[in-house]
Amino acid sequence: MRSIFSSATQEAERLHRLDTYFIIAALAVLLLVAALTVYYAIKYRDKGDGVEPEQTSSNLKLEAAMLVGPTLLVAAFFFLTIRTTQAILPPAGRLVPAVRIVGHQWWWEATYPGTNVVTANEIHLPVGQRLLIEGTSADVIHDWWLPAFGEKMDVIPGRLNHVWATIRAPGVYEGACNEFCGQQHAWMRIRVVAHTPADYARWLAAAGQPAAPPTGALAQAGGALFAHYACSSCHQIRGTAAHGHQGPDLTHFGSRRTMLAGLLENNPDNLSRWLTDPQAIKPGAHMPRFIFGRDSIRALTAYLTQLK
Amino acid sequence: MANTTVLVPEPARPLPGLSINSSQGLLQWISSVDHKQLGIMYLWMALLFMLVGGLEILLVRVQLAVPRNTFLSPEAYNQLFTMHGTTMIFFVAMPALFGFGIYFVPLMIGANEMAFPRLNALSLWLTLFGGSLMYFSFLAGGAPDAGWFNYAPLNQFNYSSSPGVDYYCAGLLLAGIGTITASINLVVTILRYRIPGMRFKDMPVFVWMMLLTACLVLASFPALNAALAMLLLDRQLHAHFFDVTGGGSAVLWQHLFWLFGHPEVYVLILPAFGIFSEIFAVFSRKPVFGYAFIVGSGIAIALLAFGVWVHHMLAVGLGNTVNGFFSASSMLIGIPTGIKIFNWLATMHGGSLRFTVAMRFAIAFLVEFTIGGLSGIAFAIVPIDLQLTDTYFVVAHIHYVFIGGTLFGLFAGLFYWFPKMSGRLLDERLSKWFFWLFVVGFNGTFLVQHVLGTLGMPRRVYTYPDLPGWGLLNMISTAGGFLMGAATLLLVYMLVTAIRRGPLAPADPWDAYTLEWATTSPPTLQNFDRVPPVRSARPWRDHKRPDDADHLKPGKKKGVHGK
Amino acid sequence: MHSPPSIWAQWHASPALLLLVAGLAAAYFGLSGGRWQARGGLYFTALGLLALVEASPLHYLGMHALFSAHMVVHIVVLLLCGPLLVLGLPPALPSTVARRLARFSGWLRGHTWLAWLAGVGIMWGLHVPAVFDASFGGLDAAFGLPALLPVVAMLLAGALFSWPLVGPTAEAHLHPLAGVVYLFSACVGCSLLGLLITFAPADTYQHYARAGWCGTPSLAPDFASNPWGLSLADDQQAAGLIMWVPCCFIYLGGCMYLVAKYFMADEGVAPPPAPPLRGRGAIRPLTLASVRLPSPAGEGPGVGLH
Amino acid sequence: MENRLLMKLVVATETLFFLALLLVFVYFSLGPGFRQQQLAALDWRTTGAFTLLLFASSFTYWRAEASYRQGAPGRLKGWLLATIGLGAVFLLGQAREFHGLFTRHIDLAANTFGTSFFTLTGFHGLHVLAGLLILSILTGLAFAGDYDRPTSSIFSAVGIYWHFVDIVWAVVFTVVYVLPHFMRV
Repeated sequence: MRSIFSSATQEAERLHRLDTYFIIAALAVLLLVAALTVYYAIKYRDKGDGVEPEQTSSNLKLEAAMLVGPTLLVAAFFFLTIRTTQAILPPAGRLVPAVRIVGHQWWWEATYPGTNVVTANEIHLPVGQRLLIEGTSADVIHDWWLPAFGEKMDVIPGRLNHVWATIRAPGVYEGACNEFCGQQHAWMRIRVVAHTPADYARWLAAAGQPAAPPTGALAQAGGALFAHYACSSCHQIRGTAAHGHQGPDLTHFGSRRTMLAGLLENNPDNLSRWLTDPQAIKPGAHMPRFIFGRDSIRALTAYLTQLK
Repeated sequence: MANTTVLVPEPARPLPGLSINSSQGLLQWISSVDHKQLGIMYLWMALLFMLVGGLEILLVRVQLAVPRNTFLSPEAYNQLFTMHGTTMIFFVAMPALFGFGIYFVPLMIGANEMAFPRLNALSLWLTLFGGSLMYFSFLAGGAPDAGWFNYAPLNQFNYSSSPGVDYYCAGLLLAGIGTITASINLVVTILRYRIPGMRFKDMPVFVWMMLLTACLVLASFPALNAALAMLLLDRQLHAHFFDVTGGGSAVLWQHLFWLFGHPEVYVLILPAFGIFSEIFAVFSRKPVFGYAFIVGSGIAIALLAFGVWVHHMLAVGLGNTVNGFFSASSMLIGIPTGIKIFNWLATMHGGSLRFTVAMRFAIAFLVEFTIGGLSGIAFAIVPIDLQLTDTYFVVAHIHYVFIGGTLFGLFAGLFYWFPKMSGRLLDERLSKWFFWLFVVGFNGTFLVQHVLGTLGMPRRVYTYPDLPGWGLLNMISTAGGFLMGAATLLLVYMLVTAIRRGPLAPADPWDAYTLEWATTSPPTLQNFDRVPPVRSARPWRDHKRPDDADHLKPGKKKGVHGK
Repeated sequence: MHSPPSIWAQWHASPALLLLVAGLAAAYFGLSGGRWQARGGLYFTALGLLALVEASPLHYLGMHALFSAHMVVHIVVLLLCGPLLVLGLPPALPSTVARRLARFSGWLRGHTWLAWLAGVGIMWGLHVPAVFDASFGGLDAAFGLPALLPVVAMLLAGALFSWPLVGPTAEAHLHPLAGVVYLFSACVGCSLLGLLITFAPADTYQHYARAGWCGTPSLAPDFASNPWGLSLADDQQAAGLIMWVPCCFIYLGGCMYLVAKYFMADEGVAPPPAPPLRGRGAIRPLTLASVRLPSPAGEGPGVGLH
Repeated sequence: MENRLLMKLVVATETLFFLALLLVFVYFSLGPGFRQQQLAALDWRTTGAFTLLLFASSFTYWRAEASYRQGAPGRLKGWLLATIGLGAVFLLGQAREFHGLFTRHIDLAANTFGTSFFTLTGFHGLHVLAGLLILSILTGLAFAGDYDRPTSSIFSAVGIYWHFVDIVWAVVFTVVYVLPHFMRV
């Protein structure tokens, strides 16, 4: 099970230490209270002798201890809070981020400053570097969080937030939108694919390429349909005339493992079901239901699947 | 009565409603301005809304029982969880706490009525009408679906175009005004209507906590009302307060909402603290330990409540400077809370504990609330908050606070005061069943949610992918929820049968300490004829044990608690 | 070029400040009849604090570079020094002085809002951007007298503000619980100002915007490095937050002091004046049975959970 | 005494309500272009004149209260009517100002200035209106002879409210109409 304790970044590792201190302290306090409660409940139960116990009502020394104990504990954690925050979330200054995230209802857009790469939901990052991840939103407030990466960030329209991540090992990390953002809040999941720097450079170069022209009659027909229908007014496929910005960039759609922000596996079946009736698959999604014929859907599916 | 007694002033003119013959049945209740009847109506209203809100969340739990469930549509799910949160906070917890307050504050301070009986009735009906208006939205095109916190810009017309959010605003505005008037009424009553001789430091802790709660309401609800008014203007007249594209600010809503919302947490918990303080004392057969510290920490909590709201917004990105300061103030609030917990433990220490159901809830509260309090500290630690906020860990935390604290307090108060209010006794055996069912169900539901949070399950999702462990933990949680539901039904059954044919209750069944037990069960329309003189915080005990009265203790002059 | 001097060497006591401290010390012994009296420690702690924050590098930093440091100075002078001076006043005063003070206390008790306004108003007044920037105008003028004006104003305001709570005439004190409300409302007043400063644009206070680390320092803070790496915006935010949060802790501390005082007060057996009886009602004895809601047959008397 | 305490509590909670609105106004006023719109849209002289009328109504109310205490029902009615008149003229002035702005297409939906300006001043206007209603009821009762003897605390309680409405306006007027002339930005 991947949890906040399976740290994948140095920042999360640092946080993990703080988590551990906190859990120990909290359990100690809980144990103290619970033990005293149970012990008193047993020891001081009514003996049925009708004798009223001694009517003690205060003890200043004891009260002072009650005041000082928690204060010391709190002070210690305040110190740890400040130290850890400074370590894991220093201000970004004017640094150019490694990746810029834009939350949409209900998918993630990622752009890579300095390149023309645009992708959605599956975000590729290199390991071993301290990455600045910047976030904002195109509509309502979303929240970017991968449990294994440590801290989260709200992405808010009109504001720019940031987090840092120094990923330690290649792999696939999952996360999700954590701020309630409407109907499909549940299906706004994040997949981060971490590569070695060399792999990452290769991926970046490939992702910067325009879409490969379709091969085969069916896919070519799909490409024509895509351009002809309203698809192109919302979606971008670099290298073609489709330059919409409402929906996810589909230039390399076929290379993604999942579709619809983690809702379904990306395969031709799911894709054609989605194109047939989007509102049945992901109710509320901003993709309208177009009345395509069966053939058109086959053609569009073939075209999009080819966009590796 | 043996001692000199104090005469209780009586209203010169009979109040409207009271002269109505009871053969008029319901009309007598509707027209009533008697604080006891109004208090009971608040409680019935809370129970009704609790059944509704509980049903809503059971539907939600069914939907979440298994991964990728399709029992509810996302639309329905969002409406249900929004209504659940709003209902439970504004129309269950607050009316119930105010119901106890309005019923027992006058009794505990030896008064015959609230300061403004008609205003008292108006408060109740405003609250009830607000709640009904919000529920009317189900018929008017869709309930609110943006969460009880209703964040901008999701609450804007572009993103939530059903009229639900408008009904949310209107309903909460009405209920909010009702709460404000009730609070004003309570403050005036407590400040001016105490029986002559009762000083502030002789007031029962519950009265203190209601006073603080009322002050908190007066200081925090204006922020909510302003925010709701602005939101209505945004939605109805196209203003731009929270509309980012029109120059407004999404974060502004959060500031206003949490400026209200955090004090609201203490509005919900302080009266419960008051109830527990009474119960720990009476069923330990001791005065509450550290009266001054319990009251003082209550005042500290009430004041600090206004300086910590930004900890709900640590992930918003206000900067490390802002977050650091609010981390400090939020952690501070743990100190007075800790003082209270340890003082209750010290009350039990050396006592003679009677395990009535009220006391059982109080003891269970000590542990459950500590869990909720400690997980709350986690959210004051900025980096941990940045991990856990908006996950199921928060859901677990708030329910340990609101159920383990507030609701247990309400149940404890109900079992403690039921004989006084109804003149009947509840079935002891069934009550214990209820206690165990509810406590087990509660922990079953929410303990596992801590784990779900650390596994990364976001809150407010209508479904989730089939990740390892998620399905099982959610299923446990749902089962626990149904256990709580069953317990609640048992409670309703117990209440109804006890009111119909429960054994008659004596005036003072628990050998208690405060003035509400100095009158009949149930109290007569005019609460008191005469009450014993108040010379300490336990006047009724002083009266019953004149030789061992608190004010006679060596070294303890009147009102001096502790040396 | 010379190497930048350390901040920690920037101790500057203006003659006016020394005069003020000396004058206040003399005033104490004048009032106390030359004797050291109870709580004198508080009075001189206040003087020490005043001298410390006004002459130390903190003050220098506040004047030349950091708004947040300046804010700390303000808060110490207003909320600590002022009240401590009042608390530390000698308890045994010459009878004429005592009478005058008692008369003043009595008058102020009737105009508590004036004291409140002094405490809150000075905060708001000094932080109106125009006033704030002007307060740096005569920094180098003779004897540092103009620079001391705001300090004296804050001391006076702080003393006046705390007078109804801890002034020398105990009979004229606010009820401790009313005092809590007094402090809380003042806290709201200061918090709002702190909130505004926190979220105001970074160039609201021209003095720091001009003299900041980025621009040409007009007032020659020639230590070249910013010790904490604070940006102008962060500095202003910190200043606002200091007024918002720690400042509230001081008010809260005051509240807790009052509450403790209230609970620990040993009032003897005589209760204080009873709260007034209800206006609507007349007191007369009644029997329990005289007023009772008619109840349905078979039910117990009174208002039950029907 | 309860009435006065009740009204003080109402005023306390209303103060916080207006503070919230005022803070939002000030927050938006820090935004770009706000001050220019403010200076262009608002005429402090005309509104200032109406402001004086509102302040005058506080004076007339104070006289009404004094007349009541002295047991002079005739003068009480006169001063009450004067108060209502002054308050009503103030409201008419506000209506005139709003109308003028509407004709220039400055309304709630125009921009953040319109949004926060109309909300702040509008809520104040509503409070004046509520005050006028209360005063009308009192005047009606006074004419019906209910207040011939000075035994009620009602006038002093309502007075707290009416003066509060005035003080709020003093603050609003300063922040909205006067301060922008003294700000640099």
